[in-house]
Amino acid sequence: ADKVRIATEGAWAPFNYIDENGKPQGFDVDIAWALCEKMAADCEVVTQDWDGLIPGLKVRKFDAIIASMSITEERLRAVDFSNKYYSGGLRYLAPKGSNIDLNNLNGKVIGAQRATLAAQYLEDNLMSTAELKFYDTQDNVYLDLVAGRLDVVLSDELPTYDWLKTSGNGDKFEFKGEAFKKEDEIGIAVRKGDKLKDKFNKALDEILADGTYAEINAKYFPFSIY
Amino acid sequence: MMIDLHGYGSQLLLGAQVTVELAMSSLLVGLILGLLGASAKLSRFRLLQWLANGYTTLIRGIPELLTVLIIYFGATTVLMGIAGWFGYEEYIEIGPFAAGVTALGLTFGAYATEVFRGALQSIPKGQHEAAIALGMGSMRKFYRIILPQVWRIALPGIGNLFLVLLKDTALVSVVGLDDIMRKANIAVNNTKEPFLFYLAAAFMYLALTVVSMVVVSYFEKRANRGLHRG
Amino acid sequence: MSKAPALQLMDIHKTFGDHEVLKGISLEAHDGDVISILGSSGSGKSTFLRCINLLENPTRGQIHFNGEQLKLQPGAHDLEAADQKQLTRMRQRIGFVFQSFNLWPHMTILENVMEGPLHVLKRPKQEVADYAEHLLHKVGIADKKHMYPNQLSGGQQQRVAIARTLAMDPQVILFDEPTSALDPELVGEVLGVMRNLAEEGRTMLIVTHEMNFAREVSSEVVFLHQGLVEEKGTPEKVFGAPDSARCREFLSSTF
Amino acid sequence: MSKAPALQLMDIHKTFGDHEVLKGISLEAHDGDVISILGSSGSGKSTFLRCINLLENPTRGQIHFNGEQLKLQPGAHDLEAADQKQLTRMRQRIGFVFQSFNLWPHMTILENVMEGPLHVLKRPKQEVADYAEHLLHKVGIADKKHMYPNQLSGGQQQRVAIARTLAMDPQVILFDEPTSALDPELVGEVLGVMRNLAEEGRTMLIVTHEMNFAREVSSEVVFLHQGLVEEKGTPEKVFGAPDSARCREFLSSTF
Amino acid sequence: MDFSVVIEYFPRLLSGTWITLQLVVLSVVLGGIVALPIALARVSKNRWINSLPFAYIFFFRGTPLLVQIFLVYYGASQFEVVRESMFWPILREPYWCAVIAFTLNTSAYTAEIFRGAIQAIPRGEVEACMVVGMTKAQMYRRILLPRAFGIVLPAYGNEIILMLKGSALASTITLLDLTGMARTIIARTYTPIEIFLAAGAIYLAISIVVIYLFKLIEQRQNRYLGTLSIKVPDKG
Ligand SMILES: Nc1ncnc2c1ncn2[C@@H]1O[C@H](COP(=O)(O)OP(=O)(O)OP(=O)(O)O)[C@@H](O)[C@H]1O
Ligand SMILES: Nc1ncnc2c1ncn2[C@@H]1O[C@H](COP(=O)(O)OP(=O)(O)OP(=O)(O)O)[C@@H](O)[C@H]1O
Ligand SMILES: [Mg+2]
Ligand SMILES: [Mg+2]
Repeated sequence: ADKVRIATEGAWAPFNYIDENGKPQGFDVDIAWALCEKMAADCEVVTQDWDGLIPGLKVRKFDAIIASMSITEERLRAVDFSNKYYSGGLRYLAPKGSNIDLNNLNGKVIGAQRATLAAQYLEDNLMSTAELKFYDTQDNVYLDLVAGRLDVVLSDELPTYDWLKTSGNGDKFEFKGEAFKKEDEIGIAVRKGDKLKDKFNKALDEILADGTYAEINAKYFPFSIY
Repeated sequence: MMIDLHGYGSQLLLGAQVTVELAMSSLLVGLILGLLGASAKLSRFRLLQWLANGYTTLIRGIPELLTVLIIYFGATTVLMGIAGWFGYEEYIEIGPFAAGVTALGLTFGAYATEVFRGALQSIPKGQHEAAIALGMGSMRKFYRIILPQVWRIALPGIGNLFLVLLKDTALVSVVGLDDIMRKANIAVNNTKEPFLFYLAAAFMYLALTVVSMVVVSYFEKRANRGLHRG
Repeated sequence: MSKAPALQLMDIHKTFGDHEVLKGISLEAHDGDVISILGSSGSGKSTFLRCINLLENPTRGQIHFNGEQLKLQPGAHDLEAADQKQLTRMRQRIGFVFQSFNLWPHMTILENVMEGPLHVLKRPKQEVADYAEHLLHKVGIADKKHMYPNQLSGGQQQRVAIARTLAMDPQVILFDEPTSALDPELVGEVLGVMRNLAEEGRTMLIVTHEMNFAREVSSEVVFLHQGLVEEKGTPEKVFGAPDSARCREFLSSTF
Repeated sequence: MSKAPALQLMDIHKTFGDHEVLKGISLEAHDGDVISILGSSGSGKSTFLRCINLLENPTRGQIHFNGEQLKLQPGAHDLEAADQKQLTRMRQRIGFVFQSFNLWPHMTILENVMEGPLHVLKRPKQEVADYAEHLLHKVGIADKKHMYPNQLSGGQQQRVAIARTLAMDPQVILFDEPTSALDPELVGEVLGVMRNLAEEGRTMLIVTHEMNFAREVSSEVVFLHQGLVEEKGTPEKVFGAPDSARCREFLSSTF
Repeated sequence: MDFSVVIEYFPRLLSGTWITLQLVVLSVVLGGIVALPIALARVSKNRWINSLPFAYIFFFRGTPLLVQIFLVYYGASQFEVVRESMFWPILREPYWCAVIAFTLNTSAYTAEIFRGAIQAIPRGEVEACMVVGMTKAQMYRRILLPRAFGIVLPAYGNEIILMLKGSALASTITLLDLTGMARTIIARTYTPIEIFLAAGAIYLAISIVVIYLFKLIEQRQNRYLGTLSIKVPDKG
């Protein structure tokens, strides 16, 4: 079988995280293994810091990224993407009861993970008015929110949903406003022109059709995220 | 009393093993580079002197973190570019470990170059001449007479550099090598107890430092046998 | 034709920068000769001795060892060895004892003495060890053999250095002021050892300031002055009735 | 009652580890006395001198300065000053000239000399500067006042050190072999300065190996041997007809 | 490789450089101030006084700066008491956290350098102070410290360069220093090699300026003073 190295980040629960045995786990990882099975490929899942993912792919440190990466125009200039394997949206998060007017974030300290869709959105829209802080991992964003260094966090809705549910902070923080950028589609990144893309698409169709996908989805979310 | 590490204790120990492996491998690479660098600086050939000076200035002027990042992201591209000229198109793996060893070895080598150069220069000329007068060739003279003495003089300096190296290994966690530091990060992200795990990491580095100091002083004692009257 | 001289130096010149230290010195040593080289400080004695086995490259001149000419070629400033192998071979047969001993501090006394025959001449270990012990006995420091050089007095160190040279079984031994780094009390020890070597019939060239010693052991005495041989002859002649006024002056000032 | 001696040392003992260097030395110096302390190397001369102003803590004994007893209390190994203020005050009145000068290299000559009176005694700046110039004249190096110690020869440095000591107007000056770190040619300069001080009637204790100097300037000579005063008296007596055989031996070997 | 991105983003790299310079200057100055009392306590012969600075120096020299910066930034803020204390307005800022971590770190190294310098002063010069009747305080103020500052220069120059390089770790706690800025740019442009090389060149240039400045000062200093070298272990 072909050898395929798949990179994930490992700090984006519940999509990808590292358990106490040092093994990557999560929705992305489950999907990766399911796809590999369908492709009959010999896979290896490795972890890599977020902002090193695309550079690493380009220099062939691995062949694919399954790390909840949104398909964006900027990224499409550097890599190719498979069809989406789930979709998400961005949503603001803030302490419960805090007085946040999403239409006027002037002077607020807003955190996001470096090199994400959220970071890019903030840079494009709020660069001049709010104070922006970018982190190496999403977990560090949460740490600083809890620590009180951030007024608002912008991040993907789904992992944050999970964080609110599982981290024990659900009573102190809440979403603000509705999710936006709902057209956000998450895909598998491969090198430009790599035929791996078609193989992933085919395998994706298969797991969607045979219920494997639904099974994995149910493990993490009580609603469909496709 | 045992501090509760939430089950991450064994992960941290695994990280320590990686840290030690990384440090030892980098030490080996660095020692070789250091000896080569020092020899180049003291050689009669301008080009070699110039190369060695460039190497030490460059490495010592750039943050170690940056060196690690450049090697990690850059080395593969460069290597594959070179391999491409020879018609080799396969992927060349520079994993975090190899990148770490390369970056830290380069750094160590630059500083070790200076230590070795000082040591080489401090060997009295008479020591060389005594070997030459006995009819030794320059290779034999180097490794029978000069190197053992250089080693003794350079040891304290090299020992210090090793302690520095040990701490620099933490930087490799940034490119995803599972050393102490990255294991601590993972534990922090899953347990939300940064203070506990970073402090635990700090103490593991301290422990490694103490062990290294003991080993270095043992080597120093051995190397200094017979060098004092008594 | 008679046997060629063990060592024949012909017209040796040496210039440092634009300071001409040796201006053409010739000298012959036959087997069994003990030649003392005298001269005031800076007259070029050390330089001459060091030119013999190319510790210093001469600027001009020829060196013959047992009739075989050492091949030299012009280098940047001086003549250089043209055949490194030949030079190495020759150096193994010509011993050199330094003013400052130059023992290797990381080796014991015994290791210092064994290093050459064992690793350069590649003689069998047992044989070398036995011979080294014998030599250390001869110079009177067999009991110190497992000590390190820095644990010995200067006189003892110099005796080890002589043993180290003898261990190579050299045909000729060059001594460059072997006693002048020593305290007066220790000089005697080393001169004693050298006197024995002279009596054994060793071929030796000795740069020294010990006039009594030179008079006693030499078969020939050479007096250097300003880079030239100013006076030369038997000790009786040179010490008794030197031709040169300079030499007379030098001798009178040192006695 | 007559005036108390300027300096009175009583039964001074000093032990390093288990090596008893001083075994009970007593000595009195009255105003105007010039006492030379002789003894072979290692006899404890420096140690004794250093015990006087507590550069070294004595193990036993008493120190009186102008009749006032220096307060000492038992410490871990030795006696320590019980009253730091008293010690400091006493040190300001007792000068010390070291074998190795110990000038402060980051200050000019003038600054070295002015430091004590200006910052310790807190005298007015102009007065101090004038006096310093005067002293530098006296020791013959006024022209070097803006240079740094490392730019001076050893003899010059020692003369600065003496000026620095004089600047404090000490009642007693202790000298520990002030000339033995100097080249023979430079010794004379410094002895000349010291001879002038003796003629001025300064009270001085001098450890020295310069026998002629000691004989000439001393009012009393003390010979130490194995941590005890072996001989003591006028220079005529000690140099002319010493009672002790050891002292005789020592003197004969050094002349 | 495409170096047009370097030109395009050069202004942002420069603004990162400005932050880097601020961090280094602040922590070196503060570190020097903190180091002095630590060094003085460290040379004390009293066990009770010198053991605390010993532990301080040992901890900060024995652990990676990366750990220290994380401990200050993420570690301290874990605790409610810290977040409710008067220090929070400072501790919540990554800028000040970096300054604090760097200051603590460099002060440990600098203290060790000062200690080495004080102990390198020949015993005789100290005795010369004692015999003119200086008190301890006078001795330190007038002779030992001024003397130590002269001796310390070369080692101190090294320490500043090491701090400059160490400051790259500020990028791990959201600061947009030179390295942080480079990483942020790369997150957009995916041109790691070009941007990192540009950042490396800027660091190198700063190092060279610092080295040159110290050479100059040293030459002036040592024109009159004999050079004394001190033995201080290198840093990490
Ligand atoms: N490597 C060198 N470079 C330049 N000049 C040198 C060198 N070696 C020796 N000289 C000069 O050559 C001259 C002769 O030196 P040499 O050491 O041969 O004298 P010497 O007769 O051995 O004197 P001494 O009795 O003091 O040992 C001296 O003027 C010395 O300064
Ligand atoms: N700090 C010390 N620790 C241990 N032993 C010491 C110390 N200082 C001096 N000694 C020992 O005390 C003895 C006397 O030393 P001291 O310096 O007083 O002799 P000295 O008479 O001044 O000799 P010299 O003429 O050589 O200066 C010597 O045996 C010396 O080794
Ligand atoms: Mg000579
Ligand atoms: Mg003495």
